[in-house]
Amino acid sequence: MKRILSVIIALLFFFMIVTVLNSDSSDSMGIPRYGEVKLSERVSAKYIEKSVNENQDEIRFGVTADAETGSANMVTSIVVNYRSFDTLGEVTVLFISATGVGLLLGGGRKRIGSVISVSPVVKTASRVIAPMLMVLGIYIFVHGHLTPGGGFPGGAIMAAGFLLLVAVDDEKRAYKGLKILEGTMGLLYVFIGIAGLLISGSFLENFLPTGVVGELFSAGIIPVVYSVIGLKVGAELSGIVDDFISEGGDEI
Amino acid sequence: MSVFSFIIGVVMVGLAIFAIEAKKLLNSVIMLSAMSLLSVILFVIMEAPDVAITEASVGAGLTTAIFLLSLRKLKRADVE
Amino acid sequence: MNPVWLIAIPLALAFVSAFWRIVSGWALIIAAFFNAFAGVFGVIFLTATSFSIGGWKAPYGINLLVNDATKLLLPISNILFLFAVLSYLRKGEETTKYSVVFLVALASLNGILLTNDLFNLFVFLEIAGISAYLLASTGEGSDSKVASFKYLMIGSVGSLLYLLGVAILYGAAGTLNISELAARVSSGQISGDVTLVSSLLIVAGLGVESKLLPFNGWVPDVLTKSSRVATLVLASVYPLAMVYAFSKVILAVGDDRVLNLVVLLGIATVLVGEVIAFGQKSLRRTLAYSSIAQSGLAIFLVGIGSVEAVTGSIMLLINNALSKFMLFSIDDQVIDEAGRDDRDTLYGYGRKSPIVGVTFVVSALSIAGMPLFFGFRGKLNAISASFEASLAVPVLILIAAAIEVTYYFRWIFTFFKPVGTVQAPEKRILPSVEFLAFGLVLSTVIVFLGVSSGEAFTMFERAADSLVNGVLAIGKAILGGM
Amino acid sequence: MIQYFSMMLVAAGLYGLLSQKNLVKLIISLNIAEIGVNLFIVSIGYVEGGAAPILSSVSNNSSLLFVDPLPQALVLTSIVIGVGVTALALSLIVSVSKSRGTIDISELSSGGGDRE
Amino acid sequence: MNILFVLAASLFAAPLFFLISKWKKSVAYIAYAAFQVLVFLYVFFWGGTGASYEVVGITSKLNFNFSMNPVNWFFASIVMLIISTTAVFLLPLKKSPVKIFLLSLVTAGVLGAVFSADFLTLMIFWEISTWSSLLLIIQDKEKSTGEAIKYAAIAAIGSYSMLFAIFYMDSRLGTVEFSSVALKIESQPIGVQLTIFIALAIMVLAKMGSFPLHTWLRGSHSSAPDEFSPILSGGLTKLGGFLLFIMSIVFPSFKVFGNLPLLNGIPIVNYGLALLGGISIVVGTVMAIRMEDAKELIAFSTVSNSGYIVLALSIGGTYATAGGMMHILNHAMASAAMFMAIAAVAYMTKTTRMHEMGGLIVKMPFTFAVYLVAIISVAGIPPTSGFVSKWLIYQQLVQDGLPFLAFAAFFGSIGSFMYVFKPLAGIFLGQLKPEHEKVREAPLIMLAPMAFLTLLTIFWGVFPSNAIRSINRITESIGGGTVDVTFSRIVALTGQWDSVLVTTVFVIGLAISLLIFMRAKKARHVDLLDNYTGGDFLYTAELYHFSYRMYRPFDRLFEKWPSMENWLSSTSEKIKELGALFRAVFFNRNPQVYIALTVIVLVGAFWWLR
Repeated sequence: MKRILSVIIALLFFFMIVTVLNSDSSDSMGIPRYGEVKLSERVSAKYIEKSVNENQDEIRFGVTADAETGSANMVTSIVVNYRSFDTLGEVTVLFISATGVGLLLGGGRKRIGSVISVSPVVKTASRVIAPMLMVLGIYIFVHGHLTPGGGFPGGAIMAAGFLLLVAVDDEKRAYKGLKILEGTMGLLYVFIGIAGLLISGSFLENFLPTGVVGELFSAGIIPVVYSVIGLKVGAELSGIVDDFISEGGDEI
Repeated sequence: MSVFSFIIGVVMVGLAIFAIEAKKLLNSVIMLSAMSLLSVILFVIMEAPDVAITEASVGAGLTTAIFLLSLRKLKRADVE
Repeated sequence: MNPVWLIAIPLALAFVSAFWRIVSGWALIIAAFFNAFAGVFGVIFLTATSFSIGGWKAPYGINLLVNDATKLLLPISNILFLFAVLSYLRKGEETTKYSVVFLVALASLNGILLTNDLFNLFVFLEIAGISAYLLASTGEGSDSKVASFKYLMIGSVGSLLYLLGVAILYGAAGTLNISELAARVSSGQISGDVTLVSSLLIVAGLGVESKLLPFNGWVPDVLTKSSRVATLVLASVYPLAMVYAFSKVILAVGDDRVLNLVVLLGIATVLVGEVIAFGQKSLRRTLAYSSIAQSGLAIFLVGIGSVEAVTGSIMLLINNALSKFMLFSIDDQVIDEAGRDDRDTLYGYGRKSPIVGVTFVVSALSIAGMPLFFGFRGKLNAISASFEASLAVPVLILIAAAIEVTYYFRWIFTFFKPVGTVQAPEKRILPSVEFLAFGLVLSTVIVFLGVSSGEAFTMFERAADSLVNGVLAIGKAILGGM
Repeated sequence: MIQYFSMMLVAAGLYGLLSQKNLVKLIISLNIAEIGVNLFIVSIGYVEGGAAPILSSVSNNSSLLFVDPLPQALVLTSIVIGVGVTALALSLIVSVSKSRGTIDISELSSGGGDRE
Repeated sequence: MNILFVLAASLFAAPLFFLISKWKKSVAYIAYAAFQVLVFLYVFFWGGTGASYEVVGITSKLNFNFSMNPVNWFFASIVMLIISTTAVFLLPLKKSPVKIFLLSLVTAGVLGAVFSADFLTLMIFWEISTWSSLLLIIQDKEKSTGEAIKYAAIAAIGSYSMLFAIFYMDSRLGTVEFSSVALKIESQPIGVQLTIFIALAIMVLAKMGSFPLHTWLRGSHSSAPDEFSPILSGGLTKLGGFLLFIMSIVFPSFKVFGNLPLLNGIPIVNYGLALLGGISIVVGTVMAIRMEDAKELIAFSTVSNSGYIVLALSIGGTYATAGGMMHILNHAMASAAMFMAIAAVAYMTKTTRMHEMGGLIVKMPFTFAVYLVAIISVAGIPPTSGFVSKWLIYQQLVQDGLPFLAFAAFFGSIGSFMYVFKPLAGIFLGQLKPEHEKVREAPLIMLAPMAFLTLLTIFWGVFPSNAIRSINRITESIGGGTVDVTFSRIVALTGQWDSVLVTTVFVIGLAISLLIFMRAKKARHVDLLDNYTGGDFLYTAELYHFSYRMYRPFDRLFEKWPSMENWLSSTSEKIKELGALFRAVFFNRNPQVYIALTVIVLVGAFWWLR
C-alpha cells in the first residue's frame, strides 16, 4: 500500500516537472529543448566573452592579456571569480558539516581496526601511491584555471590518498595539523576577500594582474583561491574520514 | 551519441530502483556509486568536464567511502 | 560601511575558532557584538542600496541588497542574536563546543537577509539549515537527535526542490538575480507553466524553513527537544530571516496564481497551529505551536501582497521575534527553577517571581494582540488588509485569534493563580541578571511600539513598500540598462 | 531526453524517500534525487555542438560555440553541498543508532518523538 | 482642559499609582479615589460640550476620534459615578499595587470607550478595560482562574466579532465613525447591513452578559475581588448598553431593516435581538433564584437586567428607548449598591454564603437599608427609580402588543421579588449566628458611597422627570421622540404616572404599618441552633438555616433545563480533539508523512492552479 502510494506520488511529481520541459516558444521564454539553448539570452554569454564590466573583443587562448578574470577555464572563472561568494558559502557548508560530524561522532579517541587483514604488498604499494595521489590533487587545483578540475576535486583526491593510508594502516590517524590547516585556509579565503574589499573596493574582487589567458601564472587570485580551497577541502574531507574511522570519545 | 546516453539513462534508472529496493545496504551503496559513475559519463557527454571530475572524485569516490565507513560503524553498533 | 562585513567577520572568526578552541567563546562574543553594533550603526545610515561582490555589475555578479526592509530587520535580528549568545555563554554548557555553529549561523542569517541572488540565497539557506540541524541536535538525550534527523530529511528535500525551482527559472530566464527575474516575470515574457512550477517549488523549499503548513512537520520536535539556547535562536532569529527571504523571493518571482496558494496555506497554518496550541499542557510546546501559527499569520499576508498587508506581515514578524524570545527565555527560567513547565508546576509562578510574571504578561498580551502592545498594531493591519482577499479570510483569522487569546490568557492565569494561604507568600525567586536586562529592554520596546503614534509606523510601511515595489524597480532598471 | 531521465531519477529518489524505512536507505534516496537534479541543471546548459567551456589550444577563441558554463558552476556547488549534508546525516544516523539501537524510521518515530 | 487631557492623565495615572503604592499603599489608594471623584465631577459638569477631537495614528488610515455629545456625557456620567463611588468604598479593603494599577487602567479604558466617536476607538479602549479587568479578577481568590477563563473566551469572541464588523465597515464604507457610518449604511446592500449589525450585536451580548453569552458573569463575579464586582457589574457591562444605543442610532432600524419581514411591526432582526433579551431575562431570573452565593445571585440578576436593556433598546420606540436608558442608570446604581452591601457584609463576616449568615439587621442596619432600597429598585417597586424604567418599557411593550416579550418582562419582575428577597432574608433577617455576635456596622467610609447611591435611587424614583428630561435631551439630539414629563408626572399612551402622589401615599402607608409594628407585641427570641427539643445532633448546619434552598420546589421545576454553562467547556473539548487530529496528520512522528504531504500539496496545487 505504502509503496503504491509512493509510486503514484513520485509519478505525479515527474509529470508535473515534465510539463515545463521544452516549453520554450517564440512568444514566451521557457525551458529550451535539450541542446537548443540560445546563450545570447543568458548572462553566461558575458562570462564566456569575459566582458561583464567592459566589452572585450574576442578572447584568444594564449594571446589576450589582462582580460577579466583571465582564466582559460570559464567554469573556474565563474566559480572563483564571478560568483566567488557562492564558493565561499560552499566551503563554509563543507566546513560546518565537517565540524558537525566531529561534534556528533565525538571526535573519537580510539581507532577502529579495518576488518580485512591487508597483505604487506598492498600496504607498501598504497604507501607509495598515497603521496602520488596527494601530488596529483595539488596539480589539479593549481591548474584549476587552465584545465578541468580545481579545488574540490583536488581536495577530494588528496583526501582519497589519506583514505588509502588509513585503510591499510590500523594505527593511522589524522594529524592534529589538519584542523589548523583547514581553519587557516578558510581564514585566508576570507582575508583574500577582505583584501579585495580594501584594495579595489568590493569583497572578493580580483586585485591581482590577470596576465595572459592560458598561462600558469595568470588569472590573478584564481589559482591562489583555488589552492586555498583545495587544501581546505582536502583537510576537511580527511577530517570527516578520520571521524568516521574513529570511535569512542564523548557522546553529545 | 543519443542512443548511448539513452542506454545509460535506462541503466541509471534501473540502478536507482535497485539501490532503493536492495535488501542489503551494502548493495545499495554500491549501486549508488555505480550510478554516480554513470552520471559522470553523462556529464562528459554534456561537455562538462569540471563537473565530471568533481562528481567522480567527490560524488562517486568520497560519498561512497563515507557510506561504507558509516555502514561499518553501524555494523559495530549491530543495527542493520 | 559595506554590509559584507556582517558576513565576513563571523565567518573569519568561525574559521579561527575551528582550530583554536580556547578563544572560540570570545570569538562568538566579539562577532555578536560587532554584528549588533554594525547592524545598527553601519547599516541604518547607508544610502547606497546595492553592493556588488567581486566588483561585477548587477545581474552578472552576486550583489547584496540593502533596502528599507533590510535596514529594519538586520539590526533587530543581530541584536536578538547577541542576546541569545549572551544568555548562551551565561549557561556555560559546552560553551566552546558549539560556538563555531553559532558563528556560522550568524553569518548565514545575515547573508540570507542581504543577498539578492537566488542561488546565493540557496547556499546561505543550506548553511543556515545545516547549522540549524546541528543546533537542533544539541538537546540532551537521543530525542533531539531524532528530531534533528527529521529536520534534516525535510530540510534537504526542501532545498532540493528549491534548487530544482531555481534551475528551471534559470533555464527559462537565463539569470539568477532576483531583481532582474522579478522584472522578467512581471513583464510576462516567461511562459506561465515555468513560473508556476518554479514558484511552487520555491514555495515548498522556503516553506520548510519558514514553517508553512505541510512543510513544517519538524518544528514542534525541534523547538521542544533541542537545548534551550538553540531554541532561542531557532524560534526568534531564524523565523525573522527565513520569512523575510520567503516574502522577498515570492513577491519578486512568484506567480500570481501561487500567491493564492500562499494565502491558503498560510491561513491553514494559522488555524492548525492555534488549534493544536490550545490543547497543549506544557508551556514550551504551546509556544512551539504558537510560533508556527505566528509565521503562518505573517506568510498569508505576503500572499495577499498589497503594501498594507506586507506592512502587517513585517510588524507581526518583528513582534513575534521579540515576544517569542522573551517567552522562550521565561520558559528557560521556569525549567531552571522547577525542572518542568506544565501547568501544575507553573501555578502561581508569577507571584513567586514577579519580574518573570510581568514580562510574561507583556509578551503574551503582545502576541495575543491586545491594545497598548505592539502585536495589536500588527494584528489591526493584518485584519484590515485581509479584507482584500475573500471575506472568509478575516473570519478564519479572527477565529484563530480568539482561540489564541483564550489559551494565552489561560497561561497568564496559570502564572498568577493565587497560591492560597497554605503555601502563602513564600520565597521570591530572582531571575538571572541577563534575563532582567533583556526582559526590560524587550518589553519596553514592545510597549513603546504599542503606544507610539502613527508616525513611527511609516518605517514599517517603507520597508513593506521596498519589498513589494523596490526589488522590482531595481530589476526594471537593470533590464533597461541591458 | 537526458532531462527526462534526470527527472525520473528525482522521482525515483522521491519514491525511495517515501517508501523506505531504513534511515541509510533514505539518505541514499536523497543522493539519487540529488544526482538527478544535478544532471538536470547541467542539461539545461547544454548546447548542441558546443565545446566544453575551456579555452585551450584546440578551441582557442571565445567566439566559438561553448556550452553554458554557469549551470556547471552551480552543479559544482551543489555536489559539494550534497556531500556535506550526506556526511552530516550519516553521522546523525550513527549517533542515533548508538543511543536507540535501531535505524528503522517507524520504530524511531514510535519511540520518543512528539509525545505529551 | 479637554477629554484628551483627562484620558492621557488617567492612562499615566496607572503606573504612577503603582509606583506610589510600592512606596505607601494608603497614599496611593487615597490619591486614586480622589482622582476618580475629580474625573467624575469633570465628566458630569463639563462632559456635555458637543466638542469632538481627533488623534492621528491607529493605523495608516484610521485615527482616534472622541466626542463629548450628550450621549457620551450620559454614559460617561453613569460609569464614572459607579467607579468613583466604588473607589471611595474600597479604601478600607485589602490593598495591593497590582490591583490599583489595573483599576486605574480600567478607568482609562472605560473613559476612552464612552467618549469615543468611532467604532475602532471604542473597541480599542474597551479592550484595554477588558484585559485589565481580566487580570483584576484573578487577583484575590483561590478558585478564580478556572472561572475567569470563560470571561476571557467570551470577551475574545465578542471583541473579535466587533473587530470584524469594524474592518468590514472600513472596507465597504471607508469609514468607522458613528456619524458617517450612519449616513452611508443605508445605501449598502442588506447583506452588508445584516453582517455588521449581527457582528456588533454579538459584542453587545457578550459584554453585557446577556443570553447566549452570559455564562461568564457568574464565575467572574463570584471570583472577582469584592470591591471590583460593583465596577464590573455597574460599570463595564453598561458599555454594552452604550454600544447598543449607538447601534440603534447608526442603524435606524425601521429605515435600514424596514423591508425585511416584520413581526408585530418590528423588523425581524430587532425582534430576534429583543427575543434574546427576553430569554436572558427569564434565564437570569430562574438561575438567580437557584443560587446559594449572594454574589452569584446578583450576577444572574445582572443577566436578567441586561436582558431588559437589550429588549428595550432593540425594539426601539420612544418609551422603550427612554426606559432602556433609564434602566441602564438604575441598574448601574442598584447593582453597584447591592454588591457594595454584600462586600461590606463580607468584609465584616468574611463570607458570602447566605446560609452562613443571618439576623445581621441588628448589627448592620445601614447596610441593610442600602440593600433593601437597592433590591426594591431592582424589583421595580415604587418609589424607587427602578419602577419608572420598567414602567416605561411596559408602556412600549403594551403599545406595540408584543405578548412574549411582555410576558418575559413581567416574569422577570415577579421572579426578581423572589430572588432579591432570598439574600435579604438569609443575610439580614432571621436570627443572628453565634459567631457573628461581635460583628459591627461597616466603617463610615464604606457607608457613605452606599448611602449616596441609595439617595440617588430614591431621588430619581420620586422625581423621575429630572432624569427623563436629560434622556429627552439625548433622544432629541439624535432626532428621536421624547417622553413628555411635567414636574411630577410622566405621561404615556396608556395612562400617566404621578410619582410624587404615589410616594406620599406610600410614605403614609409605611408610617401606618410602622405604627402597627410598634404596637404589636415582641416575638420571643430563640437561639437559631436551639435543637434541644429535636434531640439530635447537627451534622449539616446549613440545612437548619431557613434560607437554604429557600425555593427548592421552584428549583425542581427548572432542574431539567439545559445549562449554557456546559456549552463553553464542551466547545473547548472539541477544539482539543480537533487539535489532536491535526497533530496526528500534520505533525506526525514519521517524517515521511510530511514529506509526502509536501509533494502532494505541490502536485495538487499545480493541477489546481494550472
